[in-house]
Amino acid sequence: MNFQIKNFDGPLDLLLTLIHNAQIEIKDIFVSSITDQYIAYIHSEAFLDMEDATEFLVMAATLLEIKSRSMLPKPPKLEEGEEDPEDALIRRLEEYKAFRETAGAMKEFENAAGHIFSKLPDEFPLPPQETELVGLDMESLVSALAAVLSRKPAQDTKPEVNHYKLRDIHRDEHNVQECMLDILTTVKKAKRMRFEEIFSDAPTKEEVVTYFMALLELLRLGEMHVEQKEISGSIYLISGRKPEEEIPVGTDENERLPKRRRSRG
Amino acid sequence: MERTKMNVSPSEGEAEDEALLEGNLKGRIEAVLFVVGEPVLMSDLSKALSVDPRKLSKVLKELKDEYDFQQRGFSLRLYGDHVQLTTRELYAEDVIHLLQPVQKQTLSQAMMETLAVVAYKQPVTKADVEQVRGVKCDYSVATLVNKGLICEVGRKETLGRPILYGTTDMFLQHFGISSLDELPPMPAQQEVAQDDSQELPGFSEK
Amino acid sequence: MERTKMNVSPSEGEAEDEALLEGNLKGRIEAVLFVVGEPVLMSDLSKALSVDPRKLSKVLKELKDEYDFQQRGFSLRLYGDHVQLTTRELYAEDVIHLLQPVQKQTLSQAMMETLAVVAYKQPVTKADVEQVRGVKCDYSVATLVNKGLICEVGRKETLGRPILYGTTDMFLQHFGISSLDELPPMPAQQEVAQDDSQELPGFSEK
Repeated sequence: MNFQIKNFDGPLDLLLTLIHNAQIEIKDIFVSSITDQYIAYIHSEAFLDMEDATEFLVMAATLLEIKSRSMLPKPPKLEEGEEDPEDALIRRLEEYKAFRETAGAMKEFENAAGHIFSKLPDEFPLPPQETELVGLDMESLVSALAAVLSRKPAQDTKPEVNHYKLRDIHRDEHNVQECMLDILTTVKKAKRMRFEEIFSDAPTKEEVVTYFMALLELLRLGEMHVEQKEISGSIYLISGRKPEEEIPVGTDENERLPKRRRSRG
Repeated sequence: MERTKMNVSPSEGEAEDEALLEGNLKGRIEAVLFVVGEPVLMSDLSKALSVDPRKLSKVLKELKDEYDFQQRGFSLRLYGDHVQLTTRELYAEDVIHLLQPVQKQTLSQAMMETLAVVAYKQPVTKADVEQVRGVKCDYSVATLVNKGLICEVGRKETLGRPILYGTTDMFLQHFGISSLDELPPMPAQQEVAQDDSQELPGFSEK
Repeated sequence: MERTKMNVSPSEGEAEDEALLEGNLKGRIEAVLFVVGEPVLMSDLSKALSVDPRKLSKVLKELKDEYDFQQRGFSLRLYGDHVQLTTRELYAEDVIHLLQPVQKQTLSQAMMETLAVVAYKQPVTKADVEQVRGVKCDYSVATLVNKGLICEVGRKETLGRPILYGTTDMFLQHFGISSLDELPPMPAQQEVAQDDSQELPGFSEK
């Protein structure tokens, strides 16, 4: 029989195999020809890569050391706590053998488990992600308010003015989007309303301009139409398209749709 | 118990196995349909299990009724010549809960501040909140509306008729109070604005 | 604790649903495990079903015994903290016969030895494994980590703080066992204890 070192998972594996083939006990390794066989195999091998070789060579050195010790009439004294190299090797072989056998037993479990089948996860349509608010408590609410209020004086450029009075003075913050929504909701609710009613009682120039632009946009989108019975008469805003107004077919309408979506988004 | 297979030696006698497998026809059907997942042609199943088609059909019906009667998590669907093992619809909610657990969220400091201002000064406009907080609040107001903690309660009859916001019942629920009266008192505004040494609101009373 | 959400608004209908779902806990478990297919963390399942973990564990055990006793096609496998619905080994032949399902990859001798050392001596460092096996184990350790059969469980408080490895629930799944206790016993080896006072895991603790 000729072994390839490549086939052995390290020197312990090789030694155990030699022991097994010689049908001897591990503890009898040094009264047998196992070490000679081991070294012979190492020699016979045109060596593999260095890393693998090292492990086998270290073991060979150990074996030779043990052998040379046994040939001396008086073995050199061991340091305190140092294990006899022969005992150490036997112990390692015993331990490795135990694990190798266990690995074999685990293989049986693995094979048995191979007869257990599972199924692939189902495709399952999921609704939109739900979120739940947690950690709301009065203390954090109150301390948040305290934080706001305590920060305020530092930011107030005119501390002599009570800033709570400032809230009635609005910045110019109309924008066409919001105005459109405002008009649309109001007109939809009222079905029909006078043009002037979309403005507040004392509109600023900015408000008028913005609301007018919003109105034009709504008319363009066909969200409402206007009605004027006579020249200089009252202009009414009416929700929806003009009944007789035919929806233009083709390019015109196609062009409108995306715009409408964009304007809402 | 797990290791039943170890007790069954397959070489023991095929006739015996055969009888055993016959007896366990339901189990065999379950195992096969479970792994397949998809609808299986009844004739294929009958061949694979070496069972007479009529017998198979009868057993499938029994199995289906058994699942239905016991409201098992499984359900046997018969589609013409096909049969499929699926889940019972009744339990879809549970599946959703596992695959898509409800996300827990907390409010950021910015959100909490906006919420506090709305809670104590309601009804307020976004501009009011911005005035108090000193920063733009579009995002936090929109988010709080989305989460149902605040909502539109009317329009302010001023320029542009801005939306007035107030807190919702869900707000009360989340903070564990039954009405807004139970909010801890807020210190007088002027004092806070001018006097930094003012105590934190709500801590003087409780 | 998990049920806070339910405590908030227990409308009558919901309470009724709740009772119904409680009663059908087995069905609910079946449905969820069926859809997911893969091992599910017990704690996730308990959250998804809003069921107390101890109760869940008890019902899972009942369900498992029920399947085993009736030799259903299903089998409930507990792998540590995971639970999975699978087929029964008894019917493996039918499944293989009809489907030729992809067989799980098996491990090489080297991998198996490394895994055995990790399993029985965990937590261990790579050096510990190499000490036992007498060869470099970089590759097999890396592969086992990759396969999810072992994982880092900590660092050894020695020079270089080397990684300590232990087995995972997927390890249990790979071997079809529900806990380390079910591993075959190690052959007796008195000498081992000499430099290694560590007890073998799974035999003393659980």
